[in-house]
Amino acid sequence: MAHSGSGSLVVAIFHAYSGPNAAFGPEAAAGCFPAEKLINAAGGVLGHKIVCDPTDSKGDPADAVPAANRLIASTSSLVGVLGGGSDTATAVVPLFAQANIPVFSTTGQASFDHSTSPYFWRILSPDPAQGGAMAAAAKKLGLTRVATVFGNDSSAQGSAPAAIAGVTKLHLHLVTNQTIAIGQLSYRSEVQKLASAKPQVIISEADPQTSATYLSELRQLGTIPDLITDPVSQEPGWRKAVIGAIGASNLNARDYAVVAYAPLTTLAYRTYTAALKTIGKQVSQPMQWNSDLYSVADYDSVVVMALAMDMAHSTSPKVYNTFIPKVTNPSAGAVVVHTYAAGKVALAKGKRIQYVGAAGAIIFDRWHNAGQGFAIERYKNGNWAVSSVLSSAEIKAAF
Amino acid sequence: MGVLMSAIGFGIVTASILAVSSVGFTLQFSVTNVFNLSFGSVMTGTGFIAYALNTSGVSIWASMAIGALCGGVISVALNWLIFGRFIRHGISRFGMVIVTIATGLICDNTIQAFVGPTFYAYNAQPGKAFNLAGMLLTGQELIIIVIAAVMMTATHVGLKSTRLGAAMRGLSVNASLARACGVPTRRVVAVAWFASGVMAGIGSVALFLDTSTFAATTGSQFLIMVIAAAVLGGVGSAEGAVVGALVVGLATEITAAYWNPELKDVVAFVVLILVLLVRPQGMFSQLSSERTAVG
Amino acid sequence: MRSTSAPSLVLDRVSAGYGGAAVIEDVSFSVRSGEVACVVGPNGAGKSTLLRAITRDAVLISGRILLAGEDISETAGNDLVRRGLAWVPQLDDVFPILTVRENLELGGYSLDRRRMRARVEEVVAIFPLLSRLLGRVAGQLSGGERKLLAIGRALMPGPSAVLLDEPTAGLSPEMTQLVLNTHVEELRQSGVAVLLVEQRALEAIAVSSEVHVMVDGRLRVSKQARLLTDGEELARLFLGE
Amino acid sequence: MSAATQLYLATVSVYICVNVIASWALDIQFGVTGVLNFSFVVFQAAGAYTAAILSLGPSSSSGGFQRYVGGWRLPFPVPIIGAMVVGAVLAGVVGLVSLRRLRSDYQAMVMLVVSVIATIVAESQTGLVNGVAGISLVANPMVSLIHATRQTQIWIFVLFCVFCMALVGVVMYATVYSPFGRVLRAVRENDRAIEALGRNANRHRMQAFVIGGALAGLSGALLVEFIGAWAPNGWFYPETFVFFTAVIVGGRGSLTGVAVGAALVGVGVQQAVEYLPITLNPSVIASLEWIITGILTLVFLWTRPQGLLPERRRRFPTPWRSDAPELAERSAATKGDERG
Repeated sequence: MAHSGSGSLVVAIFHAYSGPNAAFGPEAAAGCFPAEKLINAAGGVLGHKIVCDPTDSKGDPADAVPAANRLIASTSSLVGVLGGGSDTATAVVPLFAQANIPVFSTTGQASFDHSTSPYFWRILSPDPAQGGAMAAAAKKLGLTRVATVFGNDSSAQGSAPAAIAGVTKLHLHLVTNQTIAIGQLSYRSEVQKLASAKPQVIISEADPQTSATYLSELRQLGTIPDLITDPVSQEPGWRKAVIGAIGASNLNARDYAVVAYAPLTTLAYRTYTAALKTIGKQVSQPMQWNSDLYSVADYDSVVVMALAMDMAHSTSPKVYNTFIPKVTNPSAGAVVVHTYAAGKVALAKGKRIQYVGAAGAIIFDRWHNAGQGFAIERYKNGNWAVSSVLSSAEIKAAF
Repeated sequence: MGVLMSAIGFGIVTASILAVSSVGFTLQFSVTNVFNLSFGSVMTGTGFIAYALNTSGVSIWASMAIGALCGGVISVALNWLIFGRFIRHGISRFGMVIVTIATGLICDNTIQAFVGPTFYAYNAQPGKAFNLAGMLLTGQELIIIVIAAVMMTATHVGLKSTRLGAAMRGLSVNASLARACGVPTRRVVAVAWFASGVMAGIGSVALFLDTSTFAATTGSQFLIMVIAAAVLGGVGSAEGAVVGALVVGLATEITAAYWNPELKDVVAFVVLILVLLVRPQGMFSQLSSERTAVG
Repeated sequence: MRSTSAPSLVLDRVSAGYGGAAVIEDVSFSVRSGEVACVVGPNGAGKSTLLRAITRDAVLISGRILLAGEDISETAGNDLVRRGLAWVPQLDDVFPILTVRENLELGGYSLDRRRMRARVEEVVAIFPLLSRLLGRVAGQLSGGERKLLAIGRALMPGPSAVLLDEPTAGLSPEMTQLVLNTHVEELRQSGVAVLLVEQRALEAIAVSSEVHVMVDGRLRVSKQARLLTDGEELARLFLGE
Repeated sequence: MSAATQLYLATVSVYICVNVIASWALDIQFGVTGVLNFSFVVFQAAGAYTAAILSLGPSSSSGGFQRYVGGWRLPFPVPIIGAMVVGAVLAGVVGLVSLRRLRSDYQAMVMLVVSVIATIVAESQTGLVNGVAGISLVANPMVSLIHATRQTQIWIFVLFCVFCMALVGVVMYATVYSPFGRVLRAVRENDRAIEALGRNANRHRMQAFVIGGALAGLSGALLVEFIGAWAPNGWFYPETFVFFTAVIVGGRGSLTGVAVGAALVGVGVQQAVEYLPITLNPSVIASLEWIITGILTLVFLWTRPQGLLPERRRRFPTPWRSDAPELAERSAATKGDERG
């Protein structure tokens, strides 16, 4: 684990690689390694190379805490962390913060909505916003008989209350509301109940195995109604499992993924995917993550760290941390850049910059939360495509 | 009534899958007296062998059959490599439980290291759903029920009317006397392990079809249900295992339909504990409580 | 009752024990076909170890065991049946969950299927009492019936010698008489060599032709049974005087 | 020494203390008394949850993002004592159900089932201990009493853990090598003989079980106050097996042996594999940890079942003949089959 070789700067990927959330690790790695590649190709940060270093949090606080402490102790050149998913963030974010290491987390937990930790940064919207957006999507699609089916895991339970509340606020008809135990061997009775409630649409989030089992049993009872899902359904593992259960055509015909809106056609995004193609050595089948917003956000996180270091003229985490919003938030006269290389050049010329990344503009509030708008995406011709964008008025109505 | 009938239908499907696995578990246990907590790993292993066959174009039922035979071989190999040796090494039954659980952990995690922490699904269509007296069952589920019924009948006939079956039953109650009768105990023990592996294989493919996705830990996750059904019926009794499977299958589905689906497994386990409080040997067991293991 | 046939079971200077320590030492005797020999002695004399030495359940340290003229000292426990040795353990002598017929059939496991069926009829002919028990489950038999089944089961493969380990243990006095006087006699008449190890010395001697008194792991006296009917002499031998 | 290195050393120290206490707790149940407790980790979890909800404020106060019962913000040492009490009571309840007349493998099965039930209940009853997400932001009531730098507070907590371990060690020593401890061993070796002496073997099993439950609760409390979070993923039933391996590797019934085993297996293996270079698939490392644990168990049971530092055997005055049937049985199982 001695990556602290001459002059390299370590960005830790601190996520689960094993256990139920084992997809978190590869997902974040698919963001980190392209950034590493592009930054180093542009000459590195202040003469240093960036190195991504995966550590398994096992998705469990009791395992994550010693792993985090070991990581901090054994990696003197640790400059930033991608990590602390919803499974471990509350336990490990304080540890990194205490060591003055900036943490870019993908947790959706509401407990970080008003985080006062100076080292905590969150690019993606928190879970409740996600839940509300899913309800808003049902309204927008004109689907009035709504069922909600959420797993009892922490990630799904983050967005479930807001989704259910949103359905009521929007005067939609909530025909049934199910919390299902994840990883069960069958859900036939739950499915039977759902089918007899005859929903037009199911708003749902659950892990791959649970969703696959549930939907396959639902299909056995007849046709599957429309589905409103969240970015989890864009994870390759989820799609693989559910397609195995109900077939690709069924899934693609029904699934409306409500995801943080990032127009994945920008220069920043194209730069990211071009680099993603080349990291097959570090991440298996990297292109499976090409439209995964968590990966995209993690890519942006590393670029932001590097730009902040350039702007601060320092690789010291404590120093560059305060420069993070200065390279992302809009300011008068700032040059909008979409890649690390462009940002580095602009900064070298003494200009102010605003990095608009692959996930879109990143505007941190005073609690270091950014958050995006939301769009409804559908899977067509081998890719996710935006079918409509939810306006902020539409989302607000759900709260 | 509709809800009850469909819950019963689902219960029968769960029970069929459970029954095949539970009888496999109990048969091997009754003959060898090894409480085999690595049974779930054999299930997972055969499930993945069937997956490899299935994804290379073999039909799911043929994959099930070939996978089941491989399961038998794996099961015999585990006994030959590990369990039998430990028994002849003089380990206590108590220690044997730990040996099997350690073996299960090693196998599961070796599988996991190869397949990774992701999910897999067979390439098979569940077929159209049939409505039988209010029970909605797919073609696939009906085939599973038929396979289970055939397996149970074959096991019953095999145990009751063949010499080998009599030898197994004899070995299960008195190993040293069976040896004194000239029963080739090691061969019979190997047959028991083989049969148990075959049933683990059939049970696992049926299970993985039913859950539609599976991972490296699905077999071991299901194992607790399998053992619950076996212990409920009385370990060592094949009929007991079938009844135990029915009780567990119906209890879970009826709980899910009428009460709280999240607690359906809990209800099955509480039934198990209550039965053991009243009858410590389980519902149908005829086995004496203290026997030594046979390898 | 003196028989002229050749010795069927021969023990030649046998020492045996468990895990290295000898429990019985230097035991020699023989049993002829159609003859009952009994081993008696006080508790802890090593009678059971003697049987276990023959059946491979105790470790044979030195000496030889011959059956019908062949050395079986190296034969594995499973193969003894095929070599013509059968035994009836003291406890757990039947398969309680099997029927009487199934017990008998399992006893003849080493025979081929047709021979096994025929042999059941032959054994029932030797022990007529078994005929009306065939359909019963062994676990539900009375103590005497159960022992009869155990003996019948041992006779199934057609052995040349049968070992009986305290067949009257736990039986009532009437049952003891029935087993020893009737069933053991029926067994002897079938022409096998019978080695009987008994706690109830006087009753055993009454049905035996040879008596071997064992004390502290050694044979103290071997005599023809008719020469040892005196209770006092026996008591003296038991006490080791 | 840098602050980070200090923190790492402190973490390892706390985990060693916690694992040693927990392994001793299992040892008194499994090693000394011979109960195959496959629900062990549940008692540790119960202690952790108890300490958490006793030291946290009401669940509504933190913005309602986590829901749990309790939340009384009780001062040190109440949460820790509460954890021990709950561990003991829970062990009593589980013991009442499973220590009855069941044969040892059924007992193991019931314990396994209890472990699974506990996980399902904790995960599905989200109002109880916040479901799958678990409880987080647990403050440490002991160190918050002391006004010092965070660094100093951590070392004070390490000292407190060492103190607890030493205290438990003294209590264990006094128990295990007392006449009571000898009775427990006798229960393990031959419960029928104990019953024949007019003692109730089950009552002794129960006592050992409850003591073990209390100590497991203590280990959980120390752990949660250090980590600050606790979730069902951390006490899934296979976790119990790590403690079993620690006891087997160290030496059943041997206090120093078990302590060494706990440090080696519970902390050493995990720390060691994490220093391995990560390959394409880091989940292999997690698998490797379990594989090593399983292999260690098999290797020790085969070559050195008495463990690294074996229990000092105190022979019971038994007549030599009582050994014979057991040996005979063993040789029957060993020899008879050679050519079958």
